[in-house]
Amino acid sequence: MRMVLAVIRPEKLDDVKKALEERGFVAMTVREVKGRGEQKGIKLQFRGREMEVDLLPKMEIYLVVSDDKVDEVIDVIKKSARTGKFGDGKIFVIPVEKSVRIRTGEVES
Amino acid sequence: MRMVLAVIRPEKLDDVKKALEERGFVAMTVREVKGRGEQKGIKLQFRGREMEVDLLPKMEIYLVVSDDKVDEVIDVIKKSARTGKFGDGKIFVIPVEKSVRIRTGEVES
Amino acid sequence: MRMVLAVIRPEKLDDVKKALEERGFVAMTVREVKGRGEQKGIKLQFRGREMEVDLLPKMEIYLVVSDDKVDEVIDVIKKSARTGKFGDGKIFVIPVEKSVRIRTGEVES
Amino acid sequence: MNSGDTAWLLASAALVMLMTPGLGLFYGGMVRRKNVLSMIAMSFLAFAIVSVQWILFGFALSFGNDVNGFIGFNRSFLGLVGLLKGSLSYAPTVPALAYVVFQLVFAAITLAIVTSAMAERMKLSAFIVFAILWTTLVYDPLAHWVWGNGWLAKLGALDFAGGTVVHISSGFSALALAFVIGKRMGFGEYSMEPHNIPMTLLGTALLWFGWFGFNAGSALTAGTLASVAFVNTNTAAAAGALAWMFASWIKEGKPGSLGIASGAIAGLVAITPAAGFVDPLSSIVIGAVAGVLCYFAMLFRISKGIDESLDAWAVHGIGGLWGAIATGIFATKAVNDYTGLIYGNVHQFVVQIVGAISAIAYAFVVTFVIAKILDAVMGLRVREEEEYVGLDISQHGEVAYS
Amino acid sequence: MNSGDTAWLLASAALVMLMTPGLGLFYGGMVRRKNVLSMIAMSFLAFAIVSVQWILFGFALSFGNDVNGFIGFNRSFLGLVGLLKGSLSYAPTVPALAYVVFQLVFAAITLAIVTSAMAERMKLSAFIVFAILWTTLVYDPLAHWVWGNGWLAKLGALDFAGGTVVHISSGFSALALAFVIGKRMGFGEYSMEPHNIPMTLLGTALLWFGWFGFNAGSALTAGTLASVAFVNTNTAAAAGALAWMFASWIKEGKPGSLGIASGAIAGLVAITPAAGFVDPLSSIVIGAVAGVLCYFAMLFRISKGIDESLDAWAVHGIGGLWGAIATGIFATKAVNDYTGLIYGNVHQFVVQIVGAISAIAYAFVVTFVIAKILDAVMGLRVREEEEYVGLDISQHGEVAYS
Amino acid sequence: MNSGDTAWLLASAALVMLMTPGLGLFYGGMVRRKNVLSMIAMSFLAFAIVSVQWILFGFALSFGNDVNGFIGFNRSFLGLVGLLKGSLSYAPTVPALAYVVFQLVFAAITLAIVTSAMAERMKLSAFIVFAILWTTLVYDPLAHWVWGNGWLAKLGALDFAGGTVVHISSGFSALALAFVIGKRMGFGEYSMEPHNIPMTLLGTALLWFGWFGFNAGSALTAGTLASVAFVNTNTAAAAGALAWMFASWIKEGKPGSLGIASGAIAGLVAITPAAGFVDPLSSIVIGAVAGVLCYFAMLFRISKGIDESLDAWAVHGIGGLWGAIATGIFATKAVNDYTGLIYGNVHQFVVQIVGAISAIAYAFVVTFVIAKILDAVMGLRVREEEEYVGLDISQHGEVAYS
Ligand SMILES: Nc1ncnc2c1ncn2[C@@H]1O[C@H](COP(=O)(O)OP(=O)(O)O)[C@@H](O)[C@H]1O
Ligand SMILES: Nc1ncnc2c1ncn2[C@@H]1O[C@H](COP(=O)(O)OP(=O)(O)O)[C@@H](O)[C@H]1O
Ligand SMILES: Nc1ncnc2c1ncn2[C@@H]1O[C@H](COP(=O)(O)OP(=O)(O)O)[C@@H](O)[C@H]1O
Repeated sequence: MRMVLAVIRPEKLDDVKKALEERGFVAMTVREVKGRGEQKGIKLQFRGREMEVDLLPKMEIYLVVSDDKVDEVIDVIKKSARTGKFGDGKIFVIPVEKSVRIRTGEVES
Repeated sequence: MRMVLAVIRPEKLDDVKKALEERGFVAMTVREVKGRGEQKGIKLQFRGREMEVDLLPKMEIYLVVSDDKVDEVIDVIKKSARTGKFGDGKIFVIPVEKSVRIRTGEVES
Repeated sequence: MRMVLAVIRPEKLDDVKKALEERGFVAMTVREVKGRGEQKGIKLQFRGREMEVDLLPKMEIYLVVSDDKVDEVIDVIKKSARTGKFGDGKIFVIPVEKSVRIRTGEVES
Repeated sequence: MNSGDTAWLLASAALVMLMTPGLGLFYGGMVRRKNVLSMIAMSFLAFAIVSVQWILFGFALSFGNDVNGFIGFNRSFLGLVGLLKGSLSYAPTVPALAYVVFQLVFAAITLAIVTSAMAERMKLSAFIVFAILWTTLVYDPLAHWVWGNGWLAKLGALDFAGGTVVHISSGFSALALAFVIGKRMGFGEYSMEPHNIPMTLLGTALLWFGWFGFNAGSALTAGTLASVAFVNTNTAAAAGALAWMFASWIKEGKPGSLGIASGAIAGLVAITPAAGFVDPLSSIVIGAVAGVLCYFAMLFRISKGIDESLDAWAVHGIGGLWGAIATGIFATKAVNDYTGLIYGNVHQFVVQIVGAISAIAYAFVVTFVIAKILDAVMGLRVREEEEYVGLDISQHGEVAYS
Repeated sequence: MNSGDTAWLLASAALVMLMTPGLGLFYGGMVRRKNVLSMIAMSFLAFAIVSVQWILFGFALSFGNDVNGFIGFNRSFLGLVGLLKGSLSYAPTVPALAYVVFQLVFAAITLAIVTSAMAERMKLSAFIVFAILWTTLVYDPLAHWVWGNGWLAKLGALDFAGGTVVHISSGFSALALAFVIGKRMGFGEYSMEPHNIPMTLLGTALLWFGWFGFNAGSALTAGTLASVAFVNTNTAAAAGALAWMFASWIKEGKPGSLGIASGAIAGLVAITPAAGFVDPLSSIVIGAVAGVLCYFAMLFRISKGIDESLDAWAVHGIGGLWGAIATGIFATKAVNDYTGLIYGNVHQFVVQIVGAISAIAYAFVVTFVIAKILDAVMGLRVREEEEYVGLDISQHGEVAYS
Repeated sequence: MNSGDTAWLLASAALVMLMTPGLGLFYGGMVRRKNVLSMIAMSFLAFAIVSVQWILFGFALSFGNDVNGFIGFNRSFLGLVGLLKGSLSYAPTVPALAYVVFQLVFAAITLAIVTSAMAERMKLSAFIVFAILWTTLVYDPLAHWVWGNGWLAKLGALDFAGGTVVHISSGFSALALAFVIGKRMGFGEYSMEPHNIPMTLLGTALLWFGWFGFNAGSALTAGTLASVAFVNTNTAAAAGALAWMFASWIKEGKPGSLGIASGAIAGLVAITPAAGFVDPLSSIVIGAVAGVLCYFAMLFRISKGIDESLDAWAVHGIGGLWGAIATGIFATKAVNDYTGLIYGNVHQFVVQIVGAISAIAYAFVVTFVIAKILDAVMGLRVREEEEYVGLDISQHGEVAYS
């Protein structure tokens, strides 16, 4: 099993969700994060003190899927999250050893 | 070492925390997420536009523990987070190579 | 590739960010979490019911970097996040198999 | 007609109007994130529904000519058609409509207080039907009894600004409703922490602010009586806040900001019936006792496992009861024409208790019956899954914060 | 001079002042998290800019001696130097400055309403310049036409508290601006959910509260007329809230709390021109029709893909238009000296329509021209990256929540 | 007795009351998430504590018969027992209690302003003791000096609504306290960003709204003087907001919404002593200068590494000082009976400076001493771990948002 973890534009969440759904990937977990990629951020001043608020709001979304689905999920996210501009985000693949469904105790690995 | 990552009902956090504590698992990190499992969500309308707000609030909790504790932690969470209804959540186990305590610089692996 | 995941004091985020930046580590993702380490928390009362609010606000920060950078990143975080008191936080290293840049489709592994 | 009195009464009506959404915020901050819109919306709807009901026939029922001491009626009051010009004997120095709308905002907030017992589980449609029935069958008669020359007025019961009509009635109605609707899923099993305490504190501020209109406006003139009521209101609120704070500090080790807020509300509730009858020093006592009493009432409710979720009963019901009795204790000729127990007037003291108990019994029983019937006919509660996902999504199709 | 009238007018001015930041919160809750400060700041700035403009010359242009029916002018009104003592014929029982500041707060909120069309994309510097031009070239003339003895006043158009001057003008100006400034990036492609609905509901509460000053204050005296206007205001708001709720319940399956709030605002807008001319039963009709009408106007706007983002046009423009017409339908001698269509007065009905259409045309065209010129000269919109990171960071260098 | 004046004074008292929780929100939005409840609670407690103190003996000390120019005393004022009927010479057209409560709300907010220097580190118990001592030993004497026929009143110092009594005293007291209590852990090392700027903007709105009661209410009558004060108040606030915005725009490249808000407060502070003595054009100058001056005072404070955390000193202290002086510059017979420097009245100018400096010295020194003693006796600060976890948990056992 793998966790496909993507950091995307918040505005694209709906599109990504819908695209994943259409391919049968319903289960997922989502949260708000802040981040930046390679390009540097934006300067910001507050009450006389300068600071960097270059971390911009992003959405993190992860799906734990079986190994043979990883490429498909990546593909779907890549297509649905893309605008072609800086800030489109990244996808990371992390190994997962085991997954347990709490309700039933069912274990997958 | 392993990271045991569980997505549970927000209302169950207190129970899970207490159950873990009783078994000596004090260290943990928690955050609010939204998610959905296999079952589909709920439709929602706003100001004339339909949208899906099928992602429901969940709590994510993770503990990094030594390999021999993984099953015990899973067991504790499974029992304390369970209501038997849809939405009870999932537990994932992710390998961790190393852990460093910032205060002391102490490394575990 | 590895994900270096650190849970630090919220107040130290700026320092850590700046220190990483100076060494060329610009890309990162950050989010608010709550957590506790080994030491036990603080008791809290509300409207006649006692409860534990021992989870304190923390910042989680993660960077996905190539394997040869892991130690450097750990080192930078360790130094810049340290105050020497309880609550300084922890760093975890998690294997990442693959990373995809959504804008370009570029894959690293 | 007096322009100063009119200015004050209109300003007061506006102040009291703000209390209803203020209460929505006060309550909304105390529920979980998934139910905050539902909570605030019920306050808005309480206000909107009563606003229309009052115009159409509510005012006629409460303030029309007395029918057997129980209810009022006056054809020309329906739709306010006969009230566009002139004054009413209730408030001879201001236009009739100013009096009508001042009374309207009282009726509205009373219903809103009852939503405490509906928190996080009431079906929106059931709430709407309940709202119309409750304001017509519970509030309007009670307002008539006390303020519309009904039987309690004739008996001599004092209620300056609504301790009985507003607070006892809403508080004990909330209790009755809580018994019928039942506990929230998970109540007593896991903690249901307030999701946004600053929101509750903002609500408290708006309530305290609006309460000056509530109590000092009830003088119906801008003069000495309004000024006394104003000072008493503020004093009791302050004393209540401090008393609850110290009580919870002693008992729980720490004084929550929610306790300070709840104590202020308790003091405000308790001074409401007394504001135009007692002096400022008595107000300190009335407020401070209210703070401690309501705090223990809340602890009692929790210990009994009753899910009257946001403590309308403990704060408004018990606070209002104490205020009604306290009026019979502390009323003084130095302020108004009445005296209380400490000046040897046992009669007033007894009358106050009779009034309070009648209101408690009437409000509790009628609310209980209304709720039971509604529950049978259409169901009071949302379905279990709806409660689980929260009422914001299930009743309103919305998410509060994103 | 009458102290009661003065007390009421000053209190009303304070109430109306609160509406502008209230609108900022109302709007601010509906935008995305990254633009909330920008949205609220525009309301504050609208208020600040108009406050200074009005003192210096705005009042002179609106309420100075009539010049050809189109604009006013009066040297001694500049800087208010000639108004420190005495009264004006507009409001003979109150000090001149009380009248000046009461009118000032109207001018300010009108501009603030227009910011609906600027949401999440307007450059701060362009907004400031727009603000000065718009209030001088659009608001001041319109206020003069209707309230400053201008041509519409002479024609006999009725506008009790600003249905035409405030709501039609701002609503249709917002529409014009929306066409010039263009859609937000991603509008229609992905959802832009309101980030904080409780904030919007708080804004609604403050607007409703302040509106009592807006409408009942417009009586300029504290008496029967103010009381009627007060009751009508509240009634229409309640009816509007309920009507929009039921309409959206039927059409969408669920009634959002935002719909309840928007319906209340729609009712308030529609009753504004009518508040001192109609009776409470008519107010129910006026409010309820406004609730349904504005709801469908909003759906229409969305279906056309027009990004008049926060619905100033649908709610204020269309609601104001309906209110202006409704005044010509329901005006009754039972309340004031005028009658409407239902009493056979076709003339008033026609005059109302003429007034409304003139205001629509004037506001739309002049705003369109101002916006086009500004866009050419300095650019109305922020750069694409700035829009992406949000206006809070890009225009103000701030993050709302941390 | 005049009902219009009474209506206005009561309405004003309610408006000013709202300022204290408004200030709590203003401050609360600027602290970190873990201290927001503590910050708001201190404002509530300041209000509650002073409310009781004022009733019991505070009013007697401030407005009782003059004792050596320094303090007042009047037995019959204790507990307000002798004030239930009749008027006071301070405000002959309104009931005595209306005057008492109007003054009460001033005393309360003054203390609340001082909490700026306690932000995120003051022990709750120490705050309560400080509150009682400070209001009794600093506020009451100063109020007596200026408004209670004390020595500054006899000298002829002008302070229309409290530039000296309220703002100078609280601002410089905050500075003294900041020196004694010391910096927050981590101040200057890492950034402490405001956790909720919309909350601060809401607070600003409530302050601006309430300030109409503060300044225009201080006319104590509803007439021309109140109207002038109302207009001046609004004008200076607007000018202050714009001036701070432009100053920070030039200096920092971007104008924060917090700057707009702070500028409005600075303008409001500065016009406070002058509101009933100057004309609207002077108010523009007074407000604009205040906006720039207080902005630079804030930068100066930061550059010196002084943790007077929420800028009571920079905004209220320096703004109040400028306002006191400006009153001596711009006072004009066109508005009231006094003239200032620009009309050749050097004496008034000098008197204003003497008054301001006396207040600064008195407030600073006495506060410093109180704070030092308290620190020695019971400790002003929470423990280091308590500061780390935040005062909401450590002092109140609560978490603001969940
Ligand atoms: N190496 C990384 N480690 C952690 N997070 C990253 C990394 N690279 C990107 N991210 C996350 O992904 C988000 C989008 O990345 P970004 O660089 O903006 O995309 P793009 O490379 O297409 O411009 C960032 O805001 C950050 O949260
Ligand atoms: N495959 C998955 N990948 C990512 N998150 C998941 C996955 N399955 C479940 N989750 C998370 O767990 C939560 C609970 O899962 P759910 O399916 O509701 O439990 P159950 O299967 O017992 O009904 C979901 O809301 C989601 O956040
Ligand atoms: N074993 C663990 N699993 C998950 N999270 C942890 C673990 N240990 C620490 N953390 C996270 O790191 C944070 C800081 O740890 P802490 O123990 O306070 O640091 P220190 O050990 O230096 O006192 C905690 O609040 C928690 O969020």
